[in-house]
Amino acid sequence: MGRFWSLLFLAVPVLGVGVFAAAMMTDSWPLHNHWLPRDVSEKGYVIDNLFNTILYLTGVIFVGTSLALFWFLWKYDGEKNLGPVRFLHGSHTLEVVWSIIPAATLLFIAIYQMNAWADAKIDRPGTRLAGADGRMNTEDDLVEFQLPIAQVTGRQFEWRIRYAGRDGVVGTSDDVHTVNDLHLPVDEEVVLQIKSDDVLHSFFLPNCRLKQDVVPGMKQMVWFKPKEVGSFDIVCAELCGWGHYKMKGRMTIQSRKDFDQWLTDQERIQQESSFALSEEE
Amino acid sequence: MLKRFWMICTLLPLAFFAGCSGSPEADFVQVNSAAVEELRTKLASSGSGTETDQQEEAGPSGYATLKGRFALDGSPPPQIKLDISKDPAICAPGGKDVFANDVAVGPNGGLANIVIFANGVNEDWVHDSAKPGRTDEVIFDQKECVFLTHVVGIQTGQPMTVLNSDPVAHNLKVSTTFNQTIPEGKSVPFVASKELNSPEKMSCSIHPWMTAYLLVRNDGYFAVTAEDGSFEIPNLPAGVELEFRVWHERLNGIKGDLQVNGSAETWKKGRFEMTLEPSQDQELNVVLPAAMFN
Amino acid sequence: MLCYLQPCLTSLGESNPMKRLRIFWALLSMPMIGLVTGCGTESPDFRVNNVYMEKISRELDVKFAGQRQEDVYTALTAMFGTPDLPVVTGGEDAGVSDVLSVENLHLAAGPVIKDYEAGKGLYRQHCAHCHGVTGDGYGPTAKFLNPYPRDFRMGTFKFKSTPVGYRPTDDDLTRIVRNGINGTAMPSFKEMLDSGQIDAIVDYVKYLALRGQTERSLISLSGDYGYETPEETTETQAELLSKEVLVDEILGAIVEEWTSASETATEAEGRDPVYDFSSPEFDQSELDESIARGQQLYYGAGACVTCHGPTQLGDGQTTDYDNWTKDFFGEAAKVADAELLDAYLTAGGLPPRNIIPRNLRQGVYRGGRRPIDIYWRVKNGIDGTPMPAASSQLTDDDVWDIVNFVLSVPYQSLSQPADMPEFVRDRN
Amino acid sequence: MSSITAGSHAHEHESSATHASFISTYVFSRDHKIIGLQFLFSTLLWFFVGGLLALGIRWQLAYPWTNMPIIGKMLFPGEGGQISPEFYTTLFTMHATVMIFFVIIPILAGAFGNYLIPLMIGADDMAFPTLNMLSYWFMWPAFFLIGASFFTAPYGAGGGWTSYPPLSVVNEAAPGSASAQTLWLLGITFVGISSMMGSVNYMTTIIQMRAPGMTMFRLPLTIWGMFITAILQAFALPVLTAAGFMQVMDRLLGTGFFLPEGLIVNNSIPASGGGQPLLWQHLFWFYSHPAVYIMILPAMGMVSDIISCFARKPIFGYKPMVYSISGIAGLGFIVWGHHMFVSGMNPVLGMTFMVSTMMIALPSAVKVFNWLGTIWGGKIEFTTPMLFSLSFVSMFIIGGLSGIFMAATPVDIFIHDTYFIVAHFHYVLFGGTAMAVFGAIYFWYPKMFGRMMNEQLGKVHFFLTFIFLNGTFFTMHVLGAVGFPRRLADPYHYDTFQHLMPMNRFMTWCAIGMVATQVIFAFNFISSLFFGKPVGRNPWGCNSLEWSAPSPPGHGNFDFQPVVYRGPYEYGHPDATKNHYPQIEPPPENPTEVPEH
Repeated sequence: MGRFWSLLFLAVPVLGVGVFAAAMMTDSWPLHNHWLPRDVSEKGYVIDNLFNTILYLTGVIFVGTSLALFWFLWKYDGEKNLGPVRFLHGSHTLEVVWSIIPAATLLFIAIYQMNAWADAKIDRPGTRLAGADGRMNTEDDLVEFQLPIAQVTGRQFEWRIRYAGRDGVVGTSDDVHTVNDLHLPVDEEVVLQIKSDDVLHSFFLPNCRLKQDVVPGMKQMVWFKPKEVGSFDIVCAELCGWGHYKMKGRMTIQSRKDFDQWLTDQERIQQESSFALSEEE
Repeated sequence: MLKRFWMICTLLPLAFFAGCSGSPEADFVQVNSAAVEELRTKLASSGSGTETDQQEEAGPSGYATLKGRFALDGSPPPQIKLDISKDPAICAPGGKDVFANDVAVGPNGGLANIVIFANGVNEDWVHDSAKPGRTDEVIFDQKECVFLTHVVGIQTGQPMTVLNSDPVAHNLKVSTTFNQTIPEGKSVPFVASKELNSPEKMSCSIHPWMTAYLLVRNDGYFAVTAEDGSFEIPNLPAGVELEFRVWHERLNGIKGDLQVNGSAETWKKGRFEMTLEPSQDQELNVVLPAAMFN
Repeated sequence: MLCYLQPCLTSLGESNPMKRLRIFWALLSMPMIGLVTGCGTESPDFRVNNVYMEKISRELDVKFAGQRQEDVYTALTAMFGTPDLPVVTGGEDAGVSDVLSVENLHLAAGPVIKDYEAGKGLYRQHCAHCHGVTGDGYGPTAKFLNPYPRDFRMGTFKFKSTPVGYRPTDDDLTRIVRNGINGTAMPSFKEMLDSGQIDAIVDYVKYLALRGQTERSLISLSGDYGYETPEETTETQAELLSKEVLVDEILGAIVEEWTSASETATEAEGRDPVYDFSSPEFDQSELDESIARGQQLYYGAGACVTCHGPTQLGDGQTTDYDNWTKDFFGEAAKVADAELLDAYLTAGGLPPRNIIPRNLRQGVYRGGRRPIDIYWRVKNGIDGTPMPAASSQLTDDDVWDIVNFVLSVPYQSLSQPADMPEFVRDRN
Repeated sequence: MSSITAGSHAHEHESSATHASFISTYVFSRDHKIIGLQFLFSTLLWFFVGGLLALGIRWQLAYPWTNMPIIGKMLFPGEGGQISPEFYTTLFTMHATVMIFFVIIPILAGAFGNYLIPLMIGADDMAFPTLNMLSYWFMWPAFFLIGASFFTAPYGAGGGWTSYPPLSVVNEAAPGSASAQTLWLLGITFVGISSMMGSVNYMTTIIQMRAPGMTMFRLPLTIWGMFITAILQAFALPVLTAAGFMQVMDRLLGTGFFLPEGLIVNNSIPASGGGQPLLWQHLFWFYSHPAVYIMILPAMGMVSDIISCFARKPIFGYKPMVYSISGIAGLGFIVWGHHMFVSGMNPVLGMTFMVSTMMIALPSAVKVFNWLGTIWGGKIEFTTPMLFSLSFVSMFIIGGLSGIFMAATPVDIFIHDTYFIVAHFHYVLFGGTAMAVFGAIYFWYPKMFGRMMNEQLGKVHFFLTFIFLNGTFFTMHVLGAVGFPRRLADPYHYDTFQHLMPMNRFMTWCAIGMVATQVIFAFNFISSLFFGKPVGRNPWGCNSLEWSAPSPPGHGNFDFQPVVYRGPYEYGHPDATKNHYPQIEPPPENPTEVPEH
């Protein structure tokens, strides 16, 4: 039976790698499109690459250790291995080796990620202005942050979106309001202000590799640069109550021209004041 | 014994998942599917089967007037004091108490604001004077946050002007069909289009204690008792059986034991049947026991 | 638990295997019995309108039980079918095809098909857990939503283009399904359903409203009939369960209300001044004047202040109830009457809640934020609520002034104080 | 009882047992073994309940909004047995609560900790028997409170097991679970009190009551796991208890620790404000991250013992194993922030927590390598406990490695709150801990009841569980890579996830198979109580002290005074006459000396 059980444990890396490989070939049956969704953000590839880097690294370790496990089970099956056991309590050298190698790898992974993290969450887009001493590119440069194009407010259970309108400032009477319908211009750095009216939500754009919990009492900024035209999902990724599942929004990325047209249309619809046109989109 | 106790304790969650609790039967009615099928076939068939069966009823042999009086026997029930929660300066000037006045007892125990009407009178039998299409205007006024007419009866299509003689705005809400603001000192027109089988409540959302009732009828065979309890319905078709309905605000349909023209009678569901003699006034004097209002 | 058996077993000794076997089977059979007696599922049924029956039985002093109740629901089932198989029997005669399409009903009704893509059972997938399978606003989620989900059975809808007392148009219902209702739990289905599916849902909602209205008519009509003796019962059944009464009288009248809905929609002329920032004619001073006039009307002839409060916070008249509550409790809403309330709750009504006038400073407009939406709210009032229509003394221009004022309130300095520090923490 | 035959100690007991009532002996018993078994049976029953809850979740994910078999009709009669979204949130909240607080934590510390600690260190009972008894009976209020929370009309607690405010604090936010949430919090507090009592007891017992010659470095790794766990609990639990009370106060007294100003929830405005939702997350994870290790360290210890025993070979690197357990525990206190990378916490902190989190993978790696080192060159006996332990190693590799994805902050942006993390913690908790617990039950069953469990059935149970476990959870990684979020009652109305339904159906059927397989285990467990092969003291040929006691051990455990001469893993020792070398067996050359280590 020892042989059988060893093969069962061999099946783990074989099938595991198989499943991942099949999933990564995005058009293979039955795992069609069971992999990272289409990336439409300019910096999305960074996260994808990191994901893949870690996947390959851990994949090697996974396959290595699993194969070792299989091989030891196969070889040292009590029914077959008739010699005496190797009576030993460990090896100091080995312990040191297999402590230092993973430690170094892990530290490398950690430090390797720092920039990507900073780009995604810390360095908000803006223009650098001369600092107090009047010179550019010094420590005390002032940054004029890019204003958000829209404010996205999570509430139970919808995303209320509010475009800055003509004056470029969110919160004035010329704002354009939509529900669950976020349109953005392509190839431009987009900054969104996100906030919550009631409980925690999470603003998740799978196709932009962007996720940020929306915390009541906080206004946060998220930013990315869409690079493809199309229509994509906005998902809520933090439990926000019974209707959590239905917080579906739609993000439409379009050319600047289309976007402006859309925004003007929205503004016009919002000003609708005669009955004849009420059947409009 | 103890063993069983622990068994029960630990098996309870299991029983929950495996067992089955009865569904609340009251929310659902089991219907006989054969009866449903039969009825469905009947409804789906073209033409109306019942129409041909109907026999032509004999028409009225003339017209008569029903008149009489509603009175209370005993001491009137205590009045309900209203809670004047808004605009007290206008609605209760001087801080006076305002009463609901839903049981208005006049001289000699006369009961006001009782509605009596003939129900389901064949359209062909209606006397010309009672036909729909009355154009004389009814004025419905309100002052000091009280509807001056407590029960108003109109015919469909008959114009009613809702006046507001108060220095505050009111709105008139007629059940589910009408709801409009009446600015201070202004008036709005109201026309009812749908016949009602019992008076509907009218109210003001701004001053929620204000109530009045509206009866809308196609024909003119209705009356609201005056302060002394008297009423008169002229030109009723005689010689045919008519169903009358009697309504009072606190009682809804007037039902129970009472005295009609001196003899004891029992009304059910606020209605009674009567056949009038042609060209002859019919007296209807009703005495309601005070106990009815408690 | 079993550990207590261990010593018992030991005390039984090895010599008594039969006894041990018996205990073992007893233990094993217990969960098995539980599993076997567990029951399967069955398809849902329409819920009975107990609240309305309670109301009518109080008014007419009759009991809704036995044959009377069964006849009502036999008629109703014959006319409208079941949640899995909706029909409108006799619909052709009543002209129901002008109101809804039966094919659409089959798309929206029934159980959720396991193949998700098939897109059947739309109502039960998207609507039923709030509005209930019956459309009675009593789905499993209903009781803790504020406001409660709409009960379609009265045929009354709040946000529509028609005046109080009239049915909504198709466009009104479609708009609500598409855009949702801001400030409530009603979500927007614009992104979830295509227009054909939304049409199907709208038709199904109308079907449920027709059914609910018919149910109410049947209940109140059957209250007039006698069921005391067998002869009376036969007579009643012949009369009540006839095509003339069911189709011509009841259904016909209800269908007529719906077919005429689109003609009753309130038309509105374009607003003056046009509140369009992009337009070259746009004149801020004109708008400001209009807002000022609207403010006058708010406090004066419009009488808005009485409910929405002197500061537009919606704190004027907060003790009233909506029509769905008043339907049972009457216009004065005697909710405080403990006996009445008890009967209402026992019959399955949702605990009554006060209806609160809108806080205009939040900028949350349930029926839509377009000026035309606000216009309809002001001009027509809101059906089912205490919100009255503007007095017919006010001109259309007056109404537009009020609309302009209402739209400007959230941006007044009282709503958005400029010099007050924001309470929120701004990251970056 | 009757199996105790030798020693005056046992005789004393017998005479007293005739007077002791059934209640004091078997219900409010202060004997650590009875308490351990009480924990074991309670947790196994809850394990079954938790599994059924999971099936409810899986059913909705495979066949959303269709009629739910068996229980659907009684829950939602009017809706034709269609699951409602509130019930779905209650289901996953309760699944996690039951599994974590009623199964994993108490079965490790409560059941095995209680049963094994005195036996393995050679003590006759715990240091504080009454406290020990109370630690079990304080679970019952928790059982009732959580049960009540589940059955509270109309819906049970629905804030997720993490109970994040404001959702869990503002009644209007999850209105179905108004009082249920308070009951839930109180229930968790009772679990905390119970664990606290246990942990104080375990620490004292392990430090004070070891048999002569049982030095700290001769303790079996199971005991090390329990010891470190007890320390973790003692330090982390007060934080959760305090935070729980803060939330209860927020709910009942309106203190507003966790509520910011200006919320409008379900059209009502909470009275309090001025708090911060993130505070709860910090406090909660300050406990719950160490709790993750509370849920795995004892399992690691037990697995080490079982592997060494059935590889017939000493554990590879005993001391590194001990240091790595301690290392995991120490680092466990400074990594809680990795649950909060996208929570709105200052992103700069994310970098710090990323480094510390990465570092925690290191001791875990050391442990895996040591287990591999242990089986290398052994003579492996493929018994059921061994198979379960090997699967622990195999599954822990997957669970551990997938953790690195989450630790990497930029990658976590994408996979946070997706099925990737669901896969990760199910690999650790089910593939890891639960499999280890199965192994431990098969392993110590003969000690507990004096009978063997059926090996053939055990192997069938293992095989099917292993297949279905991987079928259910491995595919979750792939779903996570698509971004498939957790806790969604109906994810398929998103275009991105719509095509994932067949995969979910596959997983659901695997999950149903997995739960069904446990019937084999239950049958085996119960029938072996009656018909299992009776065994002697040491059926597996193991070294540690508990195998020297009678099976089952009587009150007072040992019928002799154990004296320890060596570590617990001296299998295949060249000096020994057999292939194992029990800790109590004196060395042949100098039988009386107690050697110092």
